[in-house]
Amino acid sequence: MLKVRLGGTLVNKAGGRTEFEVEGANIMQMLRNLGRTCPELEPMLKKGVSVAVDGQIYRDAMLQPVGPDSEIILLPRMAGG
Amino acid sequence: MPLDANTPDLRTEFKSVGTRPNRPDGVDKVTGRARFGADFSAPGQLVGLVLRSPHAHAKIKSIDTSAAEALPGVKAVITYKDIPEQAGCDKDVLVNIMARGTALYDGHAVAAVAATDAAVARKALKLIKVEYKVLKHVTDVDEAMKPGAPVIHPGRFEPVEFESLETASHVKGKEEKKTKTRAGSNIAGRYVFGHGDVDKGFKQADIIVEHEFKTEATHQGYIEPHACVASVSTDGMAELWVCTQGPFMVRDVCASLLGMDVSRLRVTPSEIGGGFGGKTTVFIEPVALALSRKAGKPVKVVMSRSEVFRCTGPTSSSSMWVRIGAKKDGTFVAADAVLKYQGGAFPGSPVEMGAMCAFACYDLRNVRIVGYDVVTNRPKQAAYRAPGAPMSAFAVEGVIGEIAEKLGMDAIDIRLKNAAKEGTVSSYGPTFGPVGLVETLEAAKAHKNYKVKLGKNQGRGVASGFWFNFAGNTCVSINLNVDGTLALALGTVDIGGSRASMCLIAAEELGISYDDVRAIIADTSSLGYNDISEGSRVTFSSGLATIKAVRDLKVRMCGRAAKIWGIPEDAVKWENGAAHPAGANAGGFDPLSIKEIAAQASATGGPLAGHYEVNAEGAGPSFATHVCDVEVDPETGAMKVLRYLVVQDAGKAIHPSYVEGQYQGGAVQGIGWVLNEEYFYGKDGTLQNAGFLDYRIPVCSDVPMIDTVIVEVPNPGHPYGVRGVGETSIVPPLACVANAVSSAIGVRARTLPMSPPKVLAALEGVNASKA
Amino acid sequence: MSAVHVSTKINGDDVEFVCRPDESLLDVLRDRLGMTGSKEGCGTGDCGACSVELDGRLVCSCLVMGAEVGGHAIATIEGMAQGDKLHPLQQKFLEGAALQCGICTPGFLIAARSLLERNMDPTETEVRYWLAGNLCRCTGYDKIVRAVMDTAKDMRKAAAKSSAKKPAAKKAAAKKSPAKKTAKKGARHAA
Amino acid sequence: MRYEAPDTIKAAVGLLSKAKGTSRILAGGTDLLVQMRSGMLEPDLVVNIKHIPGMRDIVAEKGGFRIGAAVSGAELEEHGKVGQMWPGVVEATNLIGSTQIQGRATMVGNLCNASPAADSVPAMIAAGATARVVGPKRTRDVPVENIGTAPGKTSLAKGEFVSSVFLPKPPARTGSAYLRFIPRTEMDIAVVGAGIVMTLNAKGVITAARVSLGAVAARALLVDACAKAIIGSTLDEAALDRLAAAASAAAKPITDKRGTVEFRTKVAGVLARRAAVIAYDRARG
Repeated sequence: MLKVRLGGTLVNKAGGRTEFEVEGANIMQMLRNLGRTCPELEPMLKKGVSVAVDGQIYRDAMLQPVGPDSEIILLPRMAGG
Repeated sequence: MPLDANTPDLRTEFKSVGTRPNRPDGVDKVTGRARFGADFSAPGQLVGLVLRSPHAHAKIKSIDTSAAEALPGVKAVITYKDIPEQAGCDKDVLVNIMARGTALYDGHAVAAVAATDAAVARKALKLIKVEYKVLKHVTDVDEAMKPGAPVIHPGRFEPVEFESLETASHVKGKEEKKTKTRAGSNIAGRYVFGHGDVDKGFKQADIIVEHEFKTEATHQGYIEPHACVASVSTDGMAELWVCTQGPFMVRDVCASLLGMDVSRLRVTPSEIGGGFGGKTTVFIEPVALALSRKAGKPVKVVMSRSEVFRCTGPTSSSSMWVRIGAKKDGTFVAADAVLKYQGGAFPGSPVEMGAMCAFACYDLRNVRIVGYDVVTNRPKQAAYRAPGAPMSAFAVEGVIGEIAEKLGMDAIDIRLKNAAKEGTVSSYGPTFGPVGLVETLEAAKAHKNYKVKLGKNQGRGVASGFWFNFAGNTCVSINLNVDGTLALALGTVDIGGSRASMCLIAAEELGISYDDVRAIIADTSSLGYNDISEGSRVTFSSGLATIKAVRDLKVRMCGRAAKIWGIPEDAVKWENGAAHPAGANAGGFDPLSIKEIAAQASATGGPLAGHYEVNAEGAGPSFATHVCDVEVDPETGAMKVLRYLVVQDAGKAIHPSYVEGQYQGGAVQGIGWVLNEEYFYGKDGTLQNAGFLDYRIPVCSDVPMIDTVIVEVPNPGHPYGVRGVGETSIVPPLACVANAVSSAIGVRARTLPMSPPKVLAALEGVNASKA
Repeated sequence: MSAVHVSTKINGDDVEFVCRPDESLLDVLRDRLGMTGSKEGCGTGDCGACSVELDGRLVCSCLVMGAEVGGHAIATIEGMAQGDKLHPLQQKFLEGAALQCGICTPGFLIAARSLLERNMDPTETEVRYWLAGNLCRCTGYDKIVRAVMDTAKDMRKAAAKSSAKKPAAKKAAAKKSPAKKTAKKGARHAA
Repeated sequence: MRYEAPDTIKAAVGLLSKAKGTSRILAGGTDLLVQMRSGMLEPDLVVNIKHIPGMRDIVAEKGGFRIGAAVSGAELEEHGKVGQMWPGVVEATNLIGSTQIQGRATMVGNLCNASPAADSVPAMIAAGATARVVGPKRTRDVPVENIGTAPGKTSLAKGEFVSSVFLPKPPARTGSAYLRFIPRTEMDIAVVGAGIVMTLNAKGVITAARVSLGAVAARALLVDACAKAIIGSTLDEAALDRLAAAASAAAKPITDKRGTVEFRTKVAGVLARRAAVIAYDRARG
């Protein structure tokens, strides 16, 4: 089981829930399962989110491995100037 | 172990990296030969001009283009009808490039013409008859959130409850009082970040400081106006020459807006005359393509300076509330903030990033940030250097400055006491790896500027800042020429000397001379997709991809050497620009230099090249600390910046001169933001200062030399330890100068810009209260 | 609109062109003569990217009519390097990383040359006020000001050497009219 | 649009008198080209006066100086002698715009553009300068304060233009100064401007003074109350306070993108006071 924390808008979309437990070996599987567990999140996840794994922010690397001990936090999609 | 592109090689010793050679594009730029956006021309090109709304908010009842079309020399006139909505395109971008039914801000494009010359085109614009029904408008973020405010997008956004800054009651310990907006809202989103229990935290505080802050919108202010030349052939094949931070983005967005196959549109980026985030989207590009498609001729569109100000992205204006609680010893126990950013006529203000950056510099157990994205009748905001971060830092660092004053603590000490470091759970969630905030604070404290004695009406300010830094899609190719020199093809537009840095990196990897590598920025048909040059990502991402591409080439060159020597590939290693037998038992061959391998390439299997394609991740965050001394004229409110110091973590500076340049440039943009830059709207909602005369960016005589210290805390996510450096430098200045003014004359500016009239008014307020 | 026929000198060469009276010298240089080294940042004389010399006088070419330059001499960035030899300012801007995006660079170089022609020993304040009409958004001006002052230093050294031979150079070095002005302007604001 | 470059005043006046629609004089062009560029103005005729003899000359006259309509700020500064006689006027003119603008902009153009914020105008008014107006009927000399009537409007009749400005010979022990406030250090339009000329007797008592304020009304003001406030004094603190109060009282500014009513009112007094101190020191020599 992976522990996934939500940040920003995602929290309101998930009806105030900030933590989920889902299966998955990488970011893609994790997001797919999260979408199933919490359909309200689907549109946001489709639009794209950033995922912080152990402090490192990933915007696209869907195949990035994650494990039960990983710190996983979903953040809004980010861009710079 | 067989050598491959992914051979781990965390370098700490460098030959080329860290030196300061001349940039490869330099001579063209000092001789006027470099070709920027407006310097391109296509044979037989027409001149394209855009008609723009003179109203802040108006229904477009009708557009009559017949008279313009009839004018001799006019080859095409277009309105939104000529750019029909395509499935899957970005509707907001579509509406922003050409109004569809409603003009949403002063300067919103309504129609466009292409004619044989500028005089005819200007005349044609005057002949287009547009019938407007002027609607109520709103340009202020707080006004736009109030019940009864004119709604910019009726029915689009759910009304949401929001904390009213007038009461900010939810954090003032009183019962939760919230204002409900009426049906139909300009609030496009509400975002919450943080952790811990803020209300509990404040109970432990010995001192609590809270204030409201406002900042006005500022423009990126690049000196080169947007420009492009579009050429669409009758067979649908299209070329676009354009100044942009993201040619691949321009290609994909234009293709989707105009319903073209991406393969049919080739975008060639010109040299770019500044961007700072403002050239990360499209404005005139799809319009020029649509004009060219209709006219059947190439069309050149160049914005005027007033168009740049009226209709390209400034950043958000903001209205903020920040509250921080601390112990007597300066330890922060709780922090809370409400941020309201207006992003112009469309959703997407950088309030989320502002919220995530607000407290990122500090180790906080209890922190909460609520952010609102608000729409108004202003141009669609575009990214501006560390989007969203400077405003929230202005508020937070200002409050911290006041706490330090009240506790009688040194401004750097209080930050050191609370500074985020490796292992700190950041205010936006993730736990930090190795970061350099503490190092910047210590270097600032040790710097001579921090010890200078100050005179009458002079003061010193300190502020720190944070930016994430990004990476992203990057493709690089490197080709070995017959003489052993190298051609390096990059897909990230060079906005500040990155070609020089990439050549240094390639030379470093190969162990050859910088002068043997030549870098170019490729067009969109020559390389795989590259993300925009944004988010301080270029030196990190293209640098990473260049390292990997060169390592790929090294593998192939070692392979050739192995063939020539008749030994296995893994018995060959690369050193100092030549292939060597790896160890004695590999055989006693003389090394084969890169030049020798190049000379034999054709005879030993053909040309040699290396390439690498990646969606890079792992850009390390960067922190900065600024120190500024100012002198204020108490009779006029005029302010002079006497000294300015930037200390920032670069991870590893590839070309130190251009790293310093980023520090200095960002700092002076921030100084402009705090002193004089602002979007000044009239009662009618039209922009009153759409020019460099009254939109006052700093001039040469406004600023002192900008001292810099490059701190290097290596980023574990990069083989050389590189972190992005482009954006963090604009985060601290707003608060840094404001804190300096406060220490000079005891006036705290909480509304930007702190132009002389505001400073003088505040001063008289203080004197009055004294009297 | 009746077009005007103009004969002038640009960078020492005779040039003829026809333009509409509403065209600026900058329009003519860029669109009629293909000399795109002078840049248009504002078109209103506020950014200096279009700086040229008109009869040895620093001006914004966007504020000069194309029609009025007949019989005058114009110097643009295209004429700054002598053959393959860069002007000392161009060389120093390159070495000192005094440019980032480079759009303002031609204007700064023309303006800086015009300063050093009048004052080979400018103070930092004099350099900053002389160049206040040239906007740069990338560099924060630091490396630009340093490059100009370093060039002046080199030119003084060179002048001192050659002055041993011809005293004329000394005079040039002594000439300081704009220095007074820029200093005064500094004083104005301080006042 | 027609472009003409006559080589006599007569020819220029003829063109302007006959012209239909709007016609404009091209001297420095630093206002004209900006107005044309922005579409504010589409003249049917532009008359370049720089080919007319005398327009680019500074000539000594009756102990003072006559400055041609096409003399640029830079030329005026480099002349030197004018600056020694009227430092306030030359410094004010040199404050207009950047080095590039100084290479073109003229004092007469600054006067005839009739902006209430024009830097050289309060200085010229304080100096008692007169403008020579040439026209189809006659040539007349007009006090410069009577040229501008409102923003962008002048008292010039059709066919007339200003061919030169005359700065008279100042009495002994006369000093002049001009100060302005701008948000930046350069490149801005004056938010407030103050020009002062004063004459002292041998004891250092002010016997005559002219004080003019810019950017605080629809046109540059000549403020007698300010002069009265310091005449008869040795510019002691009390006199300076009276001067500042009179200047602030005379200011009738507006609030706009460049400044507020409160700011302009206060700073008018501050600058009048500071300019007076400089002028007084210069008068004492």
